[in-house]
Amino acid sequence: MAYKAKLGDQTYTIDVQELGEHKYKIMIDDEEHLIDGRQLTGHMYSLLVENQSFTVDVAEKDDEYTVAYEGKSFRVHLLDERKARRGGAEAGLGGAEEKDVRSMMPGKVVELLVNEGDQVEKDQSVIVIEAMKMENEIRAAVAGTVKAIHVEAGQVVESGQLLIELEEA
Amino acid sequence: MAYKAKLGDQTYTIDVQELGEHKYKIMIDDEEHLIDGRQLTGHMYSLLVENQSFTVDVAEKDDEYTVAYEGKSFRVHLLDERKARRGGAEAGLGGAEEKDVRSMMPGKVVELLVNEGDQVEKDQSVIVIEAMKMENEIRAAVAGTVKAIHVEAGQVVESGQLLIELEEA
Amino acid sequence: MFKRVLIANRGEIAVRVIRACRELGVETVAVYSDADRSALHVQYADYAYPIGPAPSAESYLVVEKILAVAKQSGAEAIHPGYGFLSERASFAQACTDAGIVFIGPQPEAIEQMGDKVTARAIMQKAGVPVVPGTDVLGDEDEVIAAANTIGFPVMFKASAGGGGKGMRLVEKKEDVISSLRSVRSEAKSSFGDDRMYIEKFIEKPRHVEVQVLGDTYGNIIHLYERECSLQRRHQKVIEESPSLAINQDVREQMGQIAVEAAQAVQYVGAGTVEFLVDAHQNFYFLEMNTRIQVEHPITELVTGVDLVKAQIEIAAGEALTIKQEDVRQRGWAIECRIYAEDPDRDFFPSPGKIQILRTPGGYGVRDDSGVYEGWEVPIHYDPMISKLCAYGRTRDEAIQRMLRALQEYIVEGIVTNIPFHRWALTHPRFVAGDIDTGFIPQEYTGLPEEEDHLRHEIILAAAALAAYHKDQELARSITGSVSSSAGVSAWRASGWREGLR
Amino acid sequence: MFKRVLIANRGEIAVRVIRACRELGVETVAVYSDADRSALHVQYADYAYPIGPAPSAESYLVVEKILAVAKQSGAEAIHPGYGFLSERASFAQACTDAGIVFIGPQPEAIEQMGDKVTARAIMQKAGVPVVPGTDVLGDEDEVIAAANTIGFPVMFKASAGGGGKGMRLVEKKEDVISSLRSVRSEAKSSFGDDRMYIEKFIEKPRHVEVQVLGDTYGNIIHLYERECSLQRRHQKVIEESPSLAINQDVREQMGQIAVEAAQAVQYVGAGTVEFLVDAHQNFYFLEMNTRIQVEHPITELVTGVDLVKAQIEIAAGEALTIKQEDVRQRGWAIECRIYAEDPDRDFFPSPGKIQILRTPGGYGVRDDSGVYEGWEVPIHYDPMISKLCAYGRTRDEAIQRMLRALQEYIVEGIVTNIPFHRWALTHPRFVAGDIDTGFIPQEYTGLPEEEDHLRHEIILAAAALAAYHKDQELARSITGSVSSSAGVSAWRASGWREGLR
Repeated sequence: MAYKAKLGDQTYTIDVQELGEHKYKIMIDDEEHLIDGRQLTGHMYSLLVENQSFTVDVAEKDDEYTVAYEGKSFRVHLLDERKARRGGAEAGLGGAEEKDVRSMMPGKVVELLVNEGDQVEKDQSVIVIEAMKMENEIRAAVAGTVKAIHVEAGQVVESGQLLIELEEA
Repeated sequence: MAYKAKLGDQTYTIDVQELGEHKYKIMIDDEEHLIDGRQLTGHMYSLLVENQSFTVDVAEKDDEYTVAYEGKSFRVHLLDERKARRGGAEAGLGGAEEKDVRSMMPGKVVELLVNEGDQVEKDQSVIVIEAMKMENEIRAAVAGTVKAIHVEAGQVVESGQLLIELEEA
Repeated sequence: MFKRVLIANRGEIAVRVIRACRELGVETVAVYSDADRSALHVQYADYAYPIGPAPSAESYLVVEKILAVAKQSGAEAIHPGYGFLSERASFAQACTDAGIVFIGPQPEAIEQMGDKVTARAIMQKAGVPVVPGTDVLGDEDEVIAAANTIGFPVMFKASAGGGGKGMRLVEKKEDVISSLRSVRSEAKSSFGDDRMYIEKFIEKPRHVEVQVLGDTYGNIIHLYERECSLQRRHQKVIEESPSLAINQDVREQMGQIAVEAAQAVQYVGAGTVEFLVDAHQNFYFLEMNTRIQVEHPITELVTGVDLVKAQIEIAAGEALTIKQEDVRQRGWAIECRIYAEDPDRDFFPSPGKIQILRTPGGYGVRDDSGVYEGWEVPIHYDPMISKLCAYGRTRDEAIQRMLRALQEYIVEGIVTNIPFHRWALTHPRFVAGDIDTGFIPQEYTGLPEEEDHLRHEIILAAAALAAYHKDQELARSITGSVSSSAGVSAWRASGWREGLR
Repeated sequence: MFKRVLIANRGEIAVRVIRACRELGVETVAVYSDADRSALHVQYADYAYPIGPAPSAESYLVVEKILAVAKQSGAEAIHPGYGFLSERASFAQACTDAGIVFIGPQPEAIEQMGDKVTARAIMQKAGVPVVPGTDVLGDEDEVIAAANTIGFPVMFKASAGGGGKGMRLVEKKEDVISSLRSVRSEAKSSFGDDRMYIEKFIEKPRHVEVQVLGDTYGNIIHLYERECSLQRRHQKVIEESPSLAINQDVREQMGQIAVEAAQAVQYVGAGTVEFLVDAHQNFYFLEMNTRIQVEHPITELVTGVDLVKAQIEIAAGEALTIKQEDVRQRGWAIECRIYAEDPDRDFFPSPGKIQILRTPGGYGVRDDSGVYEGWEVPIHYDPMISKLCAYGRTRDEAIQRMLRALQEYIVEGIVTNIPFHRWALTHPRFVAGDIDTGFIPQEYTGLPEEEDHLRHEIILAAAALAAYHKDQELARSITGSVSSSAGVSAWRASGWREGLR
């Protein structure tokens, strides 16, 4: 899954990929971290990052994540890409384009549900991506015309990758 | 609500009545206790009984209640009356008659759904009792004939009171 | 010894007293306001009685209610803790009149020490040093003469002054006349009263107090000092014992004088004589607190004497079991008051539900808490949720141990001042012992912004991981399919689809 | 001082060592088995490395893995804790060979003290008293002579004996011949070896041990004694310091002899010399433990010395900062080992998830825990989850404080031996100090059945209340209507029905 995060006045792009049980690859902008993360109890997490041990508490309330570490609290505003595009502006994240269809997570294109030139309605499913043993239909954020399709069935896509360009009606 | 409880090798009849916010009247056999009971967190309860303060932990697993008090654990097998009648025997509680319809809680008879002499199916609703602002249809535990009705609409009934006698088919 | 004692208080001090009672085999009676029904002190007490609405004016401060519960519950004595009714002579009297033992000094002592002017007079009479000063002064010559006797620098103070107004620091003789004029005029304009007097100016004052214990047989001992110079708005935040402000001679002398101060009012019970200490180790009587202090634990750790038990034993008519010569300081103790307040937002109080509570442990760590996991810290009372103490062989060990303990202390759901304590305990001036009552206002400008890159990465990663788990659970919870605002829709098990292929 | 230390252990002792390191400003490296990834010591350490499957034989006991992690993590020293590799001379040697400091004595000392026969010989040579005994004896006359020299009562022991077999208590001269025959024949039949020897019989033996510290400069001091007579199957359960078994003279003498014992092997680090003490305060060397003891905290509380820090400082080449004359006992300390085992079911271990954990606090209470709320106590290791210590001015105060702390200690989800401790601490013999290693087997016959009527009512009421709440939630959760196996069906808001009326 890809997220847009805001900590302090800085914005980051984060991608979380599950490598195995409790093992994650977390990209923060272009920095890669291999993390062994365990939920201890309630909101508490134990993170091992390159063998360094961190115990943190994460409380969530409508996309506002409060991370407590060593007695200090940090507020992180976090949205997944799509949401960031949708409500980004108000959410103070902004930046992301509105209309393009991007992958929310690393995965494989199972099926394209539209062709170039097609008219699509808002929220119409346009493509199916398989990830973590599940299939996920991604919908159009806006009504419009399919301007360009950048992937094909069977192709592996990265999180946040541009899949389909739409021309808003 | 009325329950049958087993602690050690003794069996008790318990009736819980909510008097107001956090205030309960709990009858244990014929002994009445007025209790101010608060759930602290998870399974922990603070009980004030005649101003005496008790902090206990209650963990439940399919009718088996483990009550921890001052470091000691006590196992209480608890079933509400109906269940006691149904599974009583195996549950090691037993004693209660199988077929009669009794009130599970103190309340008011709203409506009788059968007349004497009627044939009833197992699990057929036979009477509606109102308690704690809710209405509760009590079903027949067995199929049979309505032998006698001991209450009438509008009548106030006690927990465990005999309402309808059935003659098993 | 009493059979049953009522604790007319709440929070950590109520718990502290309950613990002392339990160890003495005394039954405890708690009182609670509507906001405190589920409070820790109610859980720990043997008996608990409601005394009304959350506001303390309608519950913890209502003498009649407290006494009524005492009678109803059969309590023979009442421990007032600190704050609330603890220093009200009238309450102590009311208890006595009701035939209930007040665990504290006799009403007269509370009365006398409660009035600062009277207290100052009594102390002077007893030969206890007070901040040198004059009565109201007349013309310039009189003022100059007085200033010379006291010795510069001095403070010119308007009799009617207050809130920092009508005060002026006068460094040398030459400034007297000009300062006098301006003080008088300022006083006149501000308070319509130009009377003034002079007080010695204490430079870089340190707050050092001495613990005393007196029994009903006239035995009074002291248990040495505590330094409480770290204050915010006259609120103590960090205390330690012993104090670096005084040497051994002054320490013994101060202790002796504290005993004399207590003797001057035939003091019974636990009390504290507060002094101001200047850079030259001169000390001056400030006031006497006629109750147990918040910071009493550090004295217990250093002397090995349980002060709250001593209070109860004294009230029960027992003679002191410790002699002055048996009282020895061993090691060093520090107390950090853990408040539910945000050091990043000007210590704004932060009540709320404690979601996670993990208290520190191990050697030399003492936590006196009034809360528990799941407890909703009410808005109605003091924000102090706990007192964390660290004990060590040396001051340095105590500091390091406290930092270690603060690191282990996890309180989630509310904001606490734990990071502030870490700032203070690592501040070069604190480490060097170079502190005075001006330390926090002078030095604290908010928490340091750790521009630690890794820290940021960890925080972001943790948030992302939590979000990821949330999304996963959501996906799984809605069997086979989920539609979240994330625009993700119609999840289906691949297996199912594969079956179709 | 070291920059980074690896702790080759788990649970509370790993946490204990991490705390000491933190206070010394030393970074910590934890190792964990698959069962311990989320353990407290992993959370508290700065770094953590996996070392394999849950069984300790495949993780915590694998020297190669530990050393590999030490190298990989850049740790300069390894603290072995107790148990696991702590008393393996080969491990200490392997560390040295790998250029890593082993925090403990030199391999030779571990070796010598590890072999009981060698140790006994060394001690005898050093003039340390050992349980009087003979070598293998020949005919009746020789046996009688030996018995007379040792003095009755004596134990006849088969050289090849073991497991209580081939042992016979001989009270008086008259019984020698018959006993000798039966012992020999029993030995012959049981072990095919009828050789036997005589040892003095120690009546009502008490286990008293002395803590010693030695630095690399040949300074060795003792920190007085601990009494560990309360044992179950040779497992210590409750320890205290000082010991009531010995008077001040014997105490000083025992300390001095412990120092001589340590000197005999040029001991470096923290060690414990264990003695058996008889009713007449005669004491005999039992063995020396060449590591930190589980029960070290009570010595820390009474002497004020942090023993684990001392271990690390000594290993780092620092000289002892405390001189023998500075070591003083103050007050009394008791330790209760909190085990996850059921005292009602013959102490059957009870692993599982800790649902609720509330640790006691306040003055004089020290909790050294290895667990946290939510932690699943694994089945693979020692059932000890925490060590609870109470400190007081007197033994009685320490006992009362411990009882108070045990009452506050809440561990839900697993069964603990807390009720057993309450039984022991209130037992008249314990309170009177009349204890020996036979106390628990002699006195404990299961937990007392409190036939407290009110208690039963409370337990029943609590269960019923919980059931009631469960039913209510169920009713509310299924909006407007619920059908539970309780035969209750179709709940509907009266309001709705009333609307129809």
